[in-house]
Amino acid sequence: MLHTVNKSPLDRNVLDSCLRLAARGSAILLIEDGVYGALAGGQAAPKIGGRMGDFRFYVLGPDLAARGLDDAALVDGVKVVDYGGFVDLAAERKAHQAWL
Amino acid sequence: MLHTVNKSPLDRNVLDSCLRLAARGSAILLIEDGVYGALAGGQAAPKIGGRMGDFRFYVLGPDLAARGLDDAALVDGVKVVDYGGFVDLAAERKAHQAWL
Amino acid sequence: MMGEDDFSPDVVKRFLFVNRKAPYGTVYALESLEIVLVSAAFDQDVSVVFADDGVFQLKKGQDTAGINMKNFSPTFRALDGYDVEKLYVEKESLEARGLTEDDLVIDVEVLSSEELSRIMAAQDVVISN
Amino acid sequence: MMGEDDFSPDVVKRFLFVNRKAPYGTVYALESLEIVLVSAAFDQDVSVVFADDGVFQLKKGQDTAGINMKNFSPTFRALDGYDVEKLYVEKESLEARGLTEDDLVIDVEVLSSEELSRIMAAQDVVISN
Amino acid sequence: MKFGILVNEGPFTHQASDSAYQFAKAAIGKGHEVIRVFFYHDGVNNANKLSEPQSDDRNLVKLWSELAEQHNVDLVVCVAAALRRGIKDEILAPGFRISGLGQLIEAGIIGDRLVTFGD
Amino acid sequence: MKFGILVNEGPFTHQASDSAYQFAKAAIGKGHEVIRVFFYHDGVNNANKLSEPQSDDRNLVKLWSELAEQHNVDLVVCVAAALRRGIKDEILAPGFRISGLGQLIEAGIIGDRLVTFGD
Repeated sequence: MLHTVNKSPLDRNVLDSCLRLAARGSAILLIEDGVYGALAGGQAAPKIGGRMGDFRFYVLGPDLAARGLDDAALVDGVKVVDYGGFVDLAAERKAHQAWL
Repeated sequence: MLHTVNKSPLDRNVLDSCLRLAARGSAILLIEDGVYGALAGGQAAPKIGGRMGDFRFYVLGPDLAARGLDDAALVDGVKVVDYGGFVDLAAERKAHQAWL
Repeated sequence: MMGEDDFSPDVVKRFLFVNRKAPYGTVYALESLEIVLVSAAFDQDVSVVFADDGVFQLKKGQDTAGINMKNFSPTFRALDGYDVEKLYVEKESLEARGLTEDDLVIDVEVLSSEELSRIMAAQDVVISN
Repeated sequence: MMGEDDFSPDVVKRFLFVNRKAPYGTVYALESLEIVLVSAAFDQDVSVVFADDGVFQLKKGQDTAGINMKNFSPTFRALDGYDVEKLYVEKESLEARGLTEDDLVIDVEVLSSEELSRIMAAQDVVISN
Repeated sequence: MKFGILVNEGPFTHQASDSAYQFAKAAIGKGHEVIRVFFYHDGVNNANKLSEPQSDDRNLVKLWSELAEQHNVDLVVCVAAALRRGIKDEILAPGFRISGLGQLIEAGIIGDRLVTFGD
Repeated sequence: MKFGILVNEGPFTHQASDSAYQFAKAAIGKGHEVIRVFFYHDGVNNANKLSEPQSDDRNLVKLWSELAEQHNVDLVVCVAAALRRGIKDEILAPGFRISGLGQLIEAGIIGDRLVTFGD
């Protein structure tokens, strides 16, 4: 399963819900305001860092760049993809769930 | 100052922001999905219960009733008002700030 | 392009509808229920999950007269007649809100996060809002 | 009804604009900035606060080419020319996001929650989104 | 007392417009004056006269129009927000007018209170 | 692979429609087929042809229309959601059609993947 999270973890609790209910082995892609969750210096960093063994984490590059985070340090192990990479993930995984 | 909070504290962090930045003595009125914050049995109850000395808390009755919470136990000290009471609070207080 | 009336699929897919939002503050809960009802006509394998503030959609005793909106909670009781019977509620979400099964307008299966997680992972199409 | 061109108020009120939302994910940040710019023509006492994810609006280095949206962060630099000079950022919000003053596109006054709270309480009109 | 009201969301999707309408009605009922309701962001969608809710649902566009007529409330739709969202004179409901953001600031200056409803 | 896309928000206020459009373009660029984009909730506002963004801003309504024309993408606006929000044939942009929710379920059945964008 591919899960997308599009909300900032400092504004809403939806990243928590995704991490609680997504099955192990899922891919989790942070898009739109969800990309703030990938910041190594942000308060939510441990939430993602602590689950590296359970999920594969991705973050959408164009959304990072738009927010001035192109060069920001990301949580170790989070992989940056573009829209093409988003499409690939959606194609590889059996289904998509948007956490809104 | 009259502050309104219209989001569920279990979904968003906006009640926390209001409680952090509202000045002591302010009135805080929970409306729309914000009324869930007033539930004595909810996880957010201590947030409001712990600040009874700093703020006056109100909750909008029609929004409670719509959500089936008319008879629910509320955090001690939270006062139920109707839309007329909302108007009175807005008139009594110098300004209104919506926490959205 | 086929209209919905002409369409009779041979495939049966597992459709999951995920409700995570409270009613009335936003329209997502109501409009999501409209999708579930329509999906019933397609002979698919439909499941509906209520988690986070979505469990409030099922709270008994809703009375919307004072906010001049339509109380749609009775419609959940119609799901059974549409053969939508796989209704799951997350236990952890109920507990965090001080609710129990007795507070809900319909019979549902209350599952732990872990049990729910397994069901959600087995779906073909997930519609959330 | 007077148009805005004819309106020259005798009163000066304290107007506060509160920015708590991140840019681009929603349009509130951009459209809120449009109000601030217009307010400058009314000779009022204008303050602008950035707190919570609103501090991200001021992040340096925004490049929106990849999402096909307009980068509006340079417009913050125009505020000075409009005599909008009371720009406040909450220290706690910066810290929670791993940001410092050096990360921001404009000079602002960084205040603690408590200091900010006092300024916010002294306003006549508060516009938030 | 003179109230100004700011509505930041459209009808149906968020409760903001409903709450604002109930507030306005209650204020008028208590003898206050609602000098202006300003519609910004998606709030401009409240002025779309093509809106046709189900028969058993409230019709917010119509309710606002009626409030304007009965109580002389000035309903102002922000021109910039409306243009990009496709709310133009040809689909504008009765009682609404399209004008600039200055009308919001003005409402803040001449009114005693500005009350905001949004998402 | 056959993609269906669900768009739950209108243009401008949320990034959902932008993200969905970028996803659709990328999918087509990789040789996939986008069989249908279904617009629900405030997503129906993406079909309002009166939308007129500033000249230096993207025009999502037009971009969707062009995508439909160039790549034969079926753009379907939910009739129930559209009616209450005042999106009707008279203001419907080229390439969009108004139909029932069954079209969303059908997209889920005949497509290989359904990808959702919302708030």
